[in-house]
Amino acid sequence: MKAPLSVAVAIAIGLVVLLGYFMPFERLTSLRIVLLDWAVILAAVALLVGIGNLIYVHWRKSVRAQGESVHSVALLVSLFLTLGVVGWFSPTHPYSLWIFNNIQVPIESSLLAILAVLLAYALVRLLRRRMDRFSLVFVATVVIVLIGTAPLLGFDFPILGDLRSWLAEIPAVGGARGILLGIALGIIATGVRILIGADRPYGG
Amino acid sequence: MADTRCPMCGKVNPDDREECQYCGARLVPLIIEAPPEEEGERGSGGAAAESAAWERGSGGAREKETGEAGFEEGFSEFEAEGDADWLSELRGEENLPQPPLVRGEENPPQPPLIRGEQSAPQPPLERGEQPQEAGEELDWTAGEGLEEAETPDWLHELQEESGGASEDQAAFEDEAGDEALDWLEQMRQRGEQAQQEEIPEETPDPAVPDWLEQLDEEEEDLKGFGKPFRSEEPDWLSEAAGGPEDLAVSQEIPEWLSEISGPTTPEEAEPESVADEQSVDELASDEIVVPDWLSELENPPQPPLIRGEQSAPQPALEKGEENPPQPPLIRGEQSGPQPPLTRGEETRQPGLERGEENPPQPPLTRGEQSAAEEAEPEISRAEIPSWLASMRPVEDAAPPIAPHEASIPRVESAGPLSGFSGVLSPQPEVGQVPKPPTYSIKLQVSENQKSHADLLTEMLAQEGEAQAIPRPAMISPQHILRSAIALIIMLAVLWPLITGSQEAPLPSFSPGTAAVNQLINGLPDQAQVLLAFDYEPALTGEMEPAASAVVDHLMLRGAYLSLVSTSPLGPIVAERFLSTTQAEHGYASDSQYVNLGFIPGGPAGLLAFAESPGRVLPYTLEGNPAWGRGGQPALPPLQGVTHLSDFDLVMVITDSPEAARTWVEQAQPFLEDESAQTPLVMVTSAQAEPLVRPYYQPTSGQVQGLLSGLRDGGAYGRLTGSEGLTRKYWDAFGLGLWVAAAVITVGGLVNVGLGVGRDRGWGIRDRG
Amino acid sequence: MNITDLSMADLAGLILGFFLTLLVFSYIFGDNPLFRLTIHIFIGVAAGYAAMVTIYNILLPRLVVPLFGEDGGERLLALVPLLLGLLLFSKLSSRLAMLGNLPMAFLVGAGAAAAIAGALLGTLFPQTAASINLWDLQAARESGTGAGEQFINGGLILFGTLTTLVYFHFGVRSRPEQPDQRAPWIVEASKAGEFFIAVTFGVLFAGVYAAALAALVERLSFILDFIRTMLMPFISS
Amino acid sequence: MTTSLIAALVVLAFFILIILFSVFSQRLPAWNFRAIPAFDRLERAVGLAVEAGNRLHLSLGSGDLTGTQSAVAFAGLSMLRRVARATSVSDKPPVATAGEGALAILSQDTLRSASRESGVDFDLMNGRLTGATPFSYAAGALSVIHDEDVGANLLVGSFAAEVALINEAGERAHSLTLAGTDNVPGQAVLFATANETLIGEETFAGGAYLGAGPAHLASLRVQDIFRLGLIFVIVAGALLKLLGVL
Repeated sequence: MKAPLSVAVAIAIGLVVLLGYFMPFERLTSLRIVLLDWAVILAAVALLVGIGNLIYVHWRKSVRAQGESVHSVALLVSLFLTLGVVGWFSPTHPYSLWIFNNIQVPIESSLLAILAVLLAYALVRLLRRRMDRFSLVFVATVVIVLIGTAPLLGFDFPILGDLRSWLAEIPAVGGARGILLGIALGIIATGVRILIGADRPYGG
Repeated sequence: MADTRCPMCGKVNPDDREECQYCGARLVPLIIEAPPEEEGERGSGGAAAESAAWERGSGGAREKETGEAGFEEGFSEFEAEGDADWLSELRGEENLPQPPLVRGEENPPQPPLIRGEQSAPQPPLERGEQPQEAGEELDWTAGEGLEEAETPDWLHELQEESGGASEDQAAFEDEAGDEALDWLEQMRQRGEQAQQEEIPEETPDPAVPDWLEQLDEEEEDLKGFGKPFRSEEPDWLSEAAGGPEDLAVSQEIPEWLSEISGPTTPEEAEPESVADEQSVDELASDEIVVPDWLSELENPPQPPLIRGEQSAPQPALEKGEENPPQPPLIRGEQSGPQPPLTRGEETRQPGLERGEENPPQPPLTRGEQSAAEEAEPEISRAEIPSWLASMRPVEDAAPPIAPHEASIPRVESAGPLSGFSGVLSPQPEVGQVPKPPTYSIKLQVSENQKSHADLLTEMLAQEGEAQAIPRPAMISPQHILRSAIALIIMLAVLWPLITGSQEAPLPSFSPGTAAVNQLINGLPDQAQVLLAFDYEPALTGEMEPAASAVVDHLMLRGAYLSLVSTSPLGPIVAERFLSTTQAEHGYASDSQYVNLGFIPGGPAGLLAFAESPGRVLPYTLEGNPAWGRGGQPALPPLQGVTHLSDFDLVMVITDSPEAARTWVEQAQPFLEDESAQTPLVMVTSAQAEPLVRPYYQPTSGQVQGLLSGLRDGGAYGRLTGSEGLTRKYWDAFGLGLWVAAAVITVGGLVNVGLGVGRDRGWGIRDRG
Repeated sequence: MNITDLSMADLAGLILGFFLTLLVFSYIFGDNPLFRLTIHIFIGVAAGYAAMVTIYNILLPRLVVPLFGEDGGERLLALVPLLLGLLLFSKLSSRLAMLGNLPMAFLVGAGAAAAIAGALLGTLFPQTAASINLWDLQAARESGTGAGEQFINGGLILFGTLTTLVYFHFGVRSRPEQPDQRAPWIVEASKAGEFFIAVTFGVLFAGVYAAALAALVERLSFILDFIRTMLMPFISS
Repeated sequence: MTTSLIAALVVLAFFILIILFSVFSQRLPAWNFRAIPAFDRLERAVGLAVEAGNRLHLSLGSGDLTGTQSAVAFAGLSMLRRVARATSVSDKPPVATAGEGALAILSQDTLRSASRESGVDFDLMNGRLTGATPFSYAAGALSVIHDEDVGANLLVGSFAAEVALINEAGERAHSLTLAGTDNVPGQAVLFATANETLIGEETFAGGAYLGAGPAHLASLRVQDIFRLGLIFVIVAGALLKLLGVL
């Protein structure tokens, strides 16, 4: 087993935190809280490291004289500008909010907005790509719920509204619950695999 | 096989004839049995596996499981040394000039026999095939290789095929048995050793496209796989054209193969369309076909070259059946140079031996006579040595040496052995070798090698650079369809916005909406409300109209707001929300509302916050101590708050069911206090509703009020008379939804109409 | 909104937002350099903002403040994450990366445990309980929903949940000489489960679509407003 | 109290069963698992990428490592490990993208150890953080797909609607997209946009289906056992509730 130390650490920390959840001992609980606190800090540091990696990647791309190097330069510039402004003033300072409101929000919500087209396009092609009852039920449901959500200008169709909410409140809830329970089982199994050292994503 | 079709005039001859009785073209290429034999080897090995695989393919569900198992252990095998070896070997070889040649010549024959015949009518098949071959390439996927077979139409095609295949195979293996000669034995053994090396070498498909593109109507069908091939194929062809016959070969094989296979397997019902298509192909490439076909007849090694490479048995055995029984021995001899082809690096030694014994062979029958004669002048032209040599650069010099040693026995002139002939010379042979004959292999070889080397380097170099998105995409049907959909939907949305129409009635309030309204109305003055902004900036378009009416109501009631979030940008979203949608209230930071920033650590973090808010988020986003510190009082919105249950209301505004669930599961339990119960209400995006609603069900009751999406936002606005944003968007939203639904329905139906029986790249599948 | 009563910054913001929106929309009609430029700017801004919020919101209060705070115990406690955090930075170099394995192991261990606990306490138990409570006709009566209605709806939801669960069953019967196959009852149940999954996906997809369409409406009305604002002076004059 | 006790027992049972099944995997009667088309596709995609010399792109989503979403990312990482080993001979190693710092680091570690095993140098460029927020991450992954000659995309992680952008990019770059996530709306979007979708729990089965070792197979068995148990509990509980016993 490579890197026995890291494996030991992973397992030990995991087990302590897990026990901290289930064992009603004050000590364990507070220990769990401290450990999770550290984990949160580490995750935050990891984000910075990740951004370091982002910078590194785009630095290398931008020095490489190619078409997309311009993009990488733009990325680096905007990144450092934002770091500077938001860092110098606070995240909620008007200048920071100006960047947020006039660059980030427009782009991000536009990205979501084009999904309104791309998703419709995907559904149109879905039936050709995958013609089976699953897809048929899927598309039919989508259409019903869509038209049941809002009135067509002057004309309102209450029946559609009721059908929509029935779909959303009965069968959808049933299915979603089944999916969530299954996922929960998957999550537990995956976590356990890590805590017995079978999976070692941390370079082990 | 009752009779043979002339590949020249296409007329049918009795199969005992060697020449076409109509056009006199030679019907029976002087085939060396070796390749078929060696095919036979594989027929019993790899090919058997393949046909088995086909049956699996046709077996529907069954082979899935077996394949599964096969895959399971296959994968572990893959890790085992041996396999890692061949893969790395495969890689290693790519540094030598062979692979391009090998691959290139290998593949053209291989596709046609499976696909040229069957798949011509419907493209899906060959697309289906490609992954399979790639699959075989790594042997851990071999088990799964033919999963493709799921598409029904190609399924039963395959059943026919595999039926035919297996019996052909049997027939063929007998034949192979007859001519088990000692040197063949060796080859067979080598063949067996070579198996593993061969499989990877056969699969690469740089050349697939040139036939594939004949068959393919729309290249976008190729999907991802198309790309690499399309990009590699042209330059491989052009490069390989160093020897024109290379090009010829790779083009002409599909013709004569299908030529022969067409008639020779009468039991399989060939669709007319296929026949036509083939004949068309013929006509098209006639002038190419004829010369090559001839030259192929004239110089023995070439057919082997082609057949030697074939990975699947049929063509080989169809050929085999055609061949009139000719003394295999000589043919075997002449085929000497051939087997190395398939043999990867083992080429060396066998090549040498045969090289030595080959030429001296006295021609025995007329057949070989002619072959020998023809071969002489041929060689210089057809560059057989060139490919041969290019296969094994090392022994370029060998062939020249051998003949001289054999034909001019040295007579010892001095010493005790004087007068004796054929005595081994003390000095190295090399010294005495006369200058190689005019058709110096060496020269051609080096050229050819060079061309192939260049080819390889080019190909490798190309793999390095990223490939541009294919231009055609810009004008592809998808592109048109996408743009059309975009225009329709955008116009539908723009129209009401431009006309400022407000016809659509705002939705009547739902129980959830009413509940929220009552709760807010019931709040004490200057209530302390915890407001969680848990949505991405992208969702502002939906969440702001959905939540503005509610938050507006809260502010009208003069509530103190404490803003938190569980996503990093949540606090900023919150600031934006207050400064844009609620600007008129002019809430002041820290006095009327406090932005506590975001709670990191997912569920655990939220749990900690629920347990002790002040410990987890001690400061405001600006870094001021929010809960008071050292005598300094807490900020107004938080005065007297120590537990979550001290808030008068907790409202979660979120787009993510995850976040909503986390709040319900982690925080809700802390809202119940012996004194009172703090209500938890949610404003969710439409996408989260189905997953959040269960918590609002009477039987659950963990969430006391629920608003979801623009719809309920509008309903709430209608209740409080602050319709604002929702009213502005409502008509456009409604019309957009209806038009989108219409587009989806119509487009879907049309696509179904067009798409029936056609596999759009990623395949029809039943998840049952 | 009138162009005259806009501050310079607002105006610049509007113009910027307008063009960025158009550039993103251009992706619908095909990938293009300007779109790429836009999203790269976006990535940069988002990363910068996230980094800063993280620093302001986590690192400062939880790491830096305790380190320089007066409480000795806190200082000591803060040293551990500080050390681990510094080790984490070794991941930026290919040679020293090994050093960072320890903090990553810590993170993974804690994360795995948190995931297990979250799945159990956050999903498995509550959802199971909710499914069981579906037939709590007592509560239904109290809350005004008819018992019969509750029985039927609850039964439907229950059926959906169970069949969906069955659908995910992985095991198949394997007998020698015979193709593996799922037990007949599993096959039947998973067909029903399939239906429920499809409906669920349909509803959720429609929800996502509604969200996207709302964003589209908001963007387009933004564009319209912008154009109107810009044209206002010319119209009025 | 009782809840946490039951929870502890359930977890304990999970541990014990998984350990038992993975230790005695040899002696136990062979269990086969139903075919999941997406994994068949994946195997071929891997083979083809090695063959055609274009890259595999594995994306781990933007799940928070300290939250529940970490698990699906871990599942993605074990698939990444398999894929990386399978393609170690390819001229182009797979590229992994993530939307969360820790995940990006983990993807690097995974690729690093995979390339160490196959004696290839690891390049930091192959494990990237493409964006710090979900949408910016998706935008970054989108340009990776467009620019880096990606032949197949394997998306296993926590995604919401933004994943549609990644799939659209895959579609336009004519590359295969296989995806699975723990986020249910994300799954709905994936079903409509990806070439192959892993539904719900299937996403966590990747390791087992790619032969990542006995522990993964064992966990599938245990999941099946617990699933049946869960069904029993729900049915029994609901009936008891109906009878007013509970």
